[in-house]
Amino acid sequence: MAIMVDKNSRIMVQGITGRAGAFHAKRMIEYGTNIVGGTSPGKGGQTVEGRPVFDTVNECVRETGADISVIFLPAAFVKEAAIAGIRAGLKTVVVIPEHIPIHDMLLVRKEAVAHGCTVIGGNTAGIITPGEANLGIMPDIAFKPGRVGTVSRSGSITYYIANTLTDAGYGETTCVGLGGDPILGSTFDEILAKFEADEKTKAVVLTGEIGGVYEERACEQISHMSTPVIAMIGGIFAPPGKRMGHAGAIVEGKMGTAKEKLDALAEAGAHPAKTFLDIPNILKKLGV
Amino acid sequence: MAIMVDKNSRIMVQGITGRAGAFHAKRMIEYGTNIVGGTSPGKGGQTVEGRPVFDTVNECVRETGADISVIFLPAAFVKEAAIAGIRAGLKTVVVIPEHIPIHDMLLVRKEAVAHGCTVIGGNTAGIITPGEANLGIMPDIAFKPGRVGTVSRSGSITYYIANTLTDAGYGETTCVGLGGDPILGSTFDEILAKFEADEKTKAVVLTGEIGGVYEERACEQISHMSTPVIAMIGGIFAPPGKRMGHAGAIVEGKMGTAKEKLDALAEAGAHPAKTFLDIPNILKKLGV
Amino acid sequence: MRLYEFEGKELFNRLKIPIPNGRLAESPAEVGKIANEWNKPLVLKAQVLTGGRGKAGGVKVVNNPDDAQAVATELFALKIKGFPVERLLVEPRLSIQKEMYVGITIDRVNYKVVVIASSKGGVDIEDVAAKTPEKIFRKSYDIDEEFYDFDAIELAKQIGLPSQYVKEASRIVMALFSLFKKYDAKMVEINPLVLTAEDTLIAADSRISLDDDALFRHPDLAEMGIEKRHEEGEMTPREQQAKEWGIPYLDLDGNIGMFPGGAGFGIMGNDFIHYYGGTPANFMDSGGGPSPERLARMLVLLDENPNVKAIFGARFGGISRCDDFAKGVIMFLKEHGLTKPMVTRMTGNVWQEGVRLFEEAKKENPELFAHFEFHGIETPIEEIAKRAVELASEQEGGK
Amino acid sequence: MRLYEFEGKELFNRLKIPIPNGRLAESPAEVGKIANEWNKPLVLKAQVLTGGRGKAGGVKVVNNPDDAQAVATELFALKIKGFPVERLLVEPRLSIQKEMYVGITIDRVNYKVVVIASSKGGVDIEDVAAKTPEKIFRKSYDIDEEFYDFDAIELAKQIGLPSQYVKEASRIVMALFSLFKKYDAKMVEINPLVLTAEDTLIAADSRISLDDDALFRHPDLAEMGIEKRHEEGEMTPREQQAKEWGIPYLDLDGNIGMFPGGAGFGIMGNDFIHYYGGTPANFMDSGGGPSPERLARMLVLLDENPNVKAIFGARFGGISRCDDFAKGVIMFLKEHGLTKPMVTRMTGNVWQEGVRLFEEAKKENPELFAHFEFHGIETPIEEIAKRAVELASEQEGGK
Repeated sequence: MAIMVDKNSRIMVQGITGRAGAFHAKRMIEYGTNIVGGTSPGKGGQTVEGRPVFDTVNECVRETGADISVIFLPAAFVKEAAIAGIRAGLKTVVVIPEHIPIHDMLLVRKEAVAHGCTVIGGNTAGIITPGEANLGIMPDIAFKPGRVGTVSRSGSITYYIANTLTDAGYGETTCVGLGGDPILGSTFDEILAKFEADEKTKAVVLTGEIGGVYEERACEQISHMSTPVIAMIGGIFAPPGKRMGHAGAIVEGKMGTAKEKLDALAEAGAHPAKTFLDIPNILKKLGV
Repeated sequence: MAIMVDKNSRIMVQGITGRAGAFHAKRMIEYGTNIVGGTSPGKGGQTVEGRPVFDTVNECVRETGADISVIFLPAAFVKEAAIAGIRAGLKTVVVIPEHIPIHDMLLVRKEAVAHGCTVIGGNTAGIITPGEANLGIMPDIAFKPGRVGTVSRSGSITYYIANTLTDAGYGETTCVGLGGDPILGSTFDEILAKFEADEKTKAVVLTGEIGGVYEERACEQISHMSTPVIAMIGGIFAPPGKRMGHAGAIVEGKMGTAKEKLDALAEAGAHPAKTFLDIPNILKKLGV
Repeated sequence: MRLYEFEGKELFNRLKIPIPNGRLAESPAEVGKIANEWNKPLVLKAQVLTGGRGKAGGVKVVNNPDDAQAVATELFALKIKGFPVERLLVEPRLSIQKEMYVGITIDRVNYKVVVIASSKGGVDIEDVAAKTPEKIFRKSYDIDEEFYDFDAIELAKQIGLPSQYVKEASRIVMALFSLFKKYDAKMVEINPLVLTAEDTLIAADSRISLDDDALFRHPDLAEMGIEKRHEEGEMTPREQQAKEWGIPYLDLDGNIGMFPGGAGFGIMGNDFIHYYGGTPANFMDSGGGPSPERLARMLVLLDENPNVKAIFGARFGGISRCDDFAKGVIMFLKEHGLTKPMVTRMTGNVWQEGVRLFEEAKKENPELFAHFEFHGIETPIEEIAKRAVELASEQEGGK
Repeated sequence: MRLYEFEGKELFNRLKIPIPNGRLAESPAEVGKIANEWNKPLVLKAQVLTGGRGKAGGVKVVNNPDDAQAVATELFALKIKGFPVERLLVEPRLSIQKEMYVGITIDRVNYKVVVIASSKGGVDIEDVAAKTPEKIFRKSYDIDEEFYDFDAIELAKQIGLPSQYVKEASRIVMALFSLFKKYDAKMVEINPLVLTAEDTLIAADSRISLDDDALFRHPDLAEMGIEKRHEEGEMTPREQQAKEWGIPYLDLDGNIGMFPGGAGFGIMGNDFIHYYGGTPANFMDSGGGPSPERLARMLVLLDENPNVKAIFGARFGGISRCDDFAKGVIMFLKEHGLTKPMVTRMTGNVWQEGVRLFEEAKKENPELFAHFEFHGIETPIEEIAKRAVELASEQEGGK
């Protein structure tokens, strides 16, 4: 089992004819991901990697039965693309591009909630269920099927953690990149709830970051989970008030310093880790 | 009994400090209408005819328990005023001014439906329940308490019909002016349903007009009413395609010529009248 | 109110909807000049505020530029549904690959904005809807709902546009939607939307109807010369005069001057006059609570209209007061004088006071009341209508 | 990104929010000239992109215009949180009857737009919220929800404005809401909103923070000279250079040059360096899939930074490929040359190919690799961080 995506998922790519879209469609297919088609307005009727291209998400869903989409489009087009996916009835929409305007994401989130769709990102590396499906831009080398789930703001952190889990023999059920943008389609608590419901996930590693606001939202969820959660927070030593690449990583007033986040997560019952190498040790202690 | 308004209604006036608002507040009070206050942003704390003036509808509702509002404001301000009333939880909002922009009324209607509020107008003479309450600009001279309800697009038609009913000894339960604007807050069928539910109303006189679209909507309602409906339509001889004062009175394609309206209403079970003097004759035949 | 084709295209251009590179001409000579300058096949299109222009011969293709002035002369001589042709829009002739239809209008019954498209354009869309409904696609929106490009693309696909054109088509449909919202339209149409032989999309015609009641928030339209006007056709001089006085007024074909109280009654009064065998000369709306000055002006419009043989007045004092009504009529009688027979009834708000004022004025100046019969609540309105018809036919007979 | 007070006020002015009639001055002499011209009490306000200006002495009232130039000289000499004062906003002093607060911001946790008002303005609004929460009023809206005047009036009443001012106050709050939406703001504040002794309302200060990621749709801001910048403070010359190259880059206080793969790892790498006793000299983001040219430029920024004693590189090939990474580093080694010791690890997408390219290049030009240690997946990232700290302290020790 896994969360959000598995080998039976029917995945489409929005922007499949673009440079990044075509490149990663190929990579995803090579991994064994069930890519069924894609969209590129004006290019309906073409194919990419043998998969049909449609002008609209609606057509793609109708013709291929797609239930998940991965968006590879410039930030300015994400609002419309995501809402197209949401309204077409997709279960999940994964927004790879970064720097999505904040007001746009507020609207995307509202649409997603109204239509019961899960939006991941923007600025996410994607979602991977090792051995089954790889949505987005994650390098498969780090991942092996296993029993720990991960959820992180950052793609590179996800790779490092998966790498650590793989090396230590735990492997992963599913790894979810929430995304690095300031406003995200989904929040830690929502992904944690999915892991809690997944029998195969024996523990979850959550990696937060200075400046975010969703780590605090996770505490309530963690406090009543039976699946143990290991928490890491980046930016403990980051200077306050400066933009750190992830637009979200700005300390907003007193909310969300890395230290406070980690303390709050620990208080809610999460097990704090400082470096990647701490993680296998904690898992061992937990008997996972 | 009556529909929509009676002596226990608590009525406020939006725009009560304006020339028309103050004049008609006085007239309504003289009729015995239970006017409890009004609004005029920037003039909170004043009084008009001894009634308190507030800056917002919310304040007026909170302080006076108002449940119906009558709007006397320039057309440009009606959208905001009506939505203020709707969101403040009023049961009914009566829009007296004419020439409300169509796009504004589409939004007002949407808000009204969402909040379960009945909006009447724009360009309505109002609603009167003779002997109990007179909302709007109708001249009380035409009306007497009685047993026939009326609903009409036009104020002057309402007066003539009520006059006829009064003279013939029938009197009126409630007379509703739907309004002459092209998009109206309420439609014939909705008012007919209220009359149908009112025990004291023994018959209803409906007067439609060339160019409207709500007469057709009434047919379905009339076809399963037990209360008899007498129908009149103005504009049988009107030239098509010219603006006839009421902005709504434009024949739109094949829909809504006066003759077709009257035929459709008759087919649904309404009793057609040509002139006012026909009405008492029909009522007599119906045994009302 | 309807816009001329060239006005609509000017708005299209503002919203970046592609239009032919046309020019407006007010005389055959001007058309000839343009034809010589361009030296290519042209379309000459009569600019009138009515439908059915094509069937009436108001659109001519001129393949040889030398013929342009002669064809233009014919067009300027044309009357389309009675409206004279005062301007021609001169455009290069398009090479047409496909003609489609896109329109946005209001569904008043369901309180929605409706976007309509058809794979068949350049013809009466109601005909298409009636005969081949499968060629019509529509989708409804709430007034505050956003219209997204994916919906526009879907529409473009439905009307049979190949994929390579859907992005441009969706851009055009979205711009049309913006125009609809931005200018408080009741209807906007591109009919036909043309796919040219050169693979470009272009709005070959425009039809726009705006909400006059929202004009106040679009001062840029007044700057373009777009002001309150009829839904169809130009105004007569008398209508123009009434408009300047702020009185909704419409010339009709009959001989009874309608001096009404209330627009609703104006419409019903029109019917009553017909029931008793007469025909009204006008429609007029007093507006709520007209001042004595306004009432006097309303009467001036009727009394000075040579078609009017008798005047039918009816006032139900609702928002207005019958004493004010009487004052207005008396002002007219004193300052202008009544030359036509007139019969009038008052009821409603202080009608007795109105009757008293008339009686008082009549006592002072009986000569002013020579042609004027006034009634109170005692006479039914139907009797007044019947009397007006009598008075008019007496006048006609007396000629 | 934050706007200067005078930029914010320019936007206020565009949206018809009343502001004092101020002028911007770039020297004490200019201030002196304005003071002589106006000859009335003034406020001189340092223009810096940071908070706490008032406490730092960056705002001075000058009651006697003769003192203006001297006071301005002091202000221009000031550093506020390290930022120099390069411009003063000169405004007439207001006579204050009441100071209030109005702000609009985003509640990221609940995905809402929040309008906040307080009867206490001109002070730190977080302090007010903490100490006297009853003085704060707020209401949340969906991003696509309309903000109505009745809500604005209600807010004006709540913060204690008498009725005669609520219409003007609501106009201002609605304009602020429009500004927030129109310019993709993260935060807009009027603090204080002043009711003057002359009974007018005026925005005495502005604080606006915009969403840099939405700047692309506001070309009018670029015309005003408002371009992508830090949330707080001005850029260093090196940051300016990086910006021109399109590389997100931030100077920090330490001595280890951070050459990261991925922004998230940039933040975590910063922590790792600290854990092992070092301090980073910078933060940098490579962006997804950087080209060899971009990677070479990133290294130029580090190698030419005199504070950098050693460079810590880490690349996890996700969206990017490790062979491209190696190519970029080799391009830099060949064209620029590495003068600082550097340790780097590659893993992820085709990391073996990256290692092979390095080995090949080293065989050809061993001298280029004199200061460069490279690792593959076999060495944990923590070891690399530790090694970078060692290399930096060797350099510092070697001085």
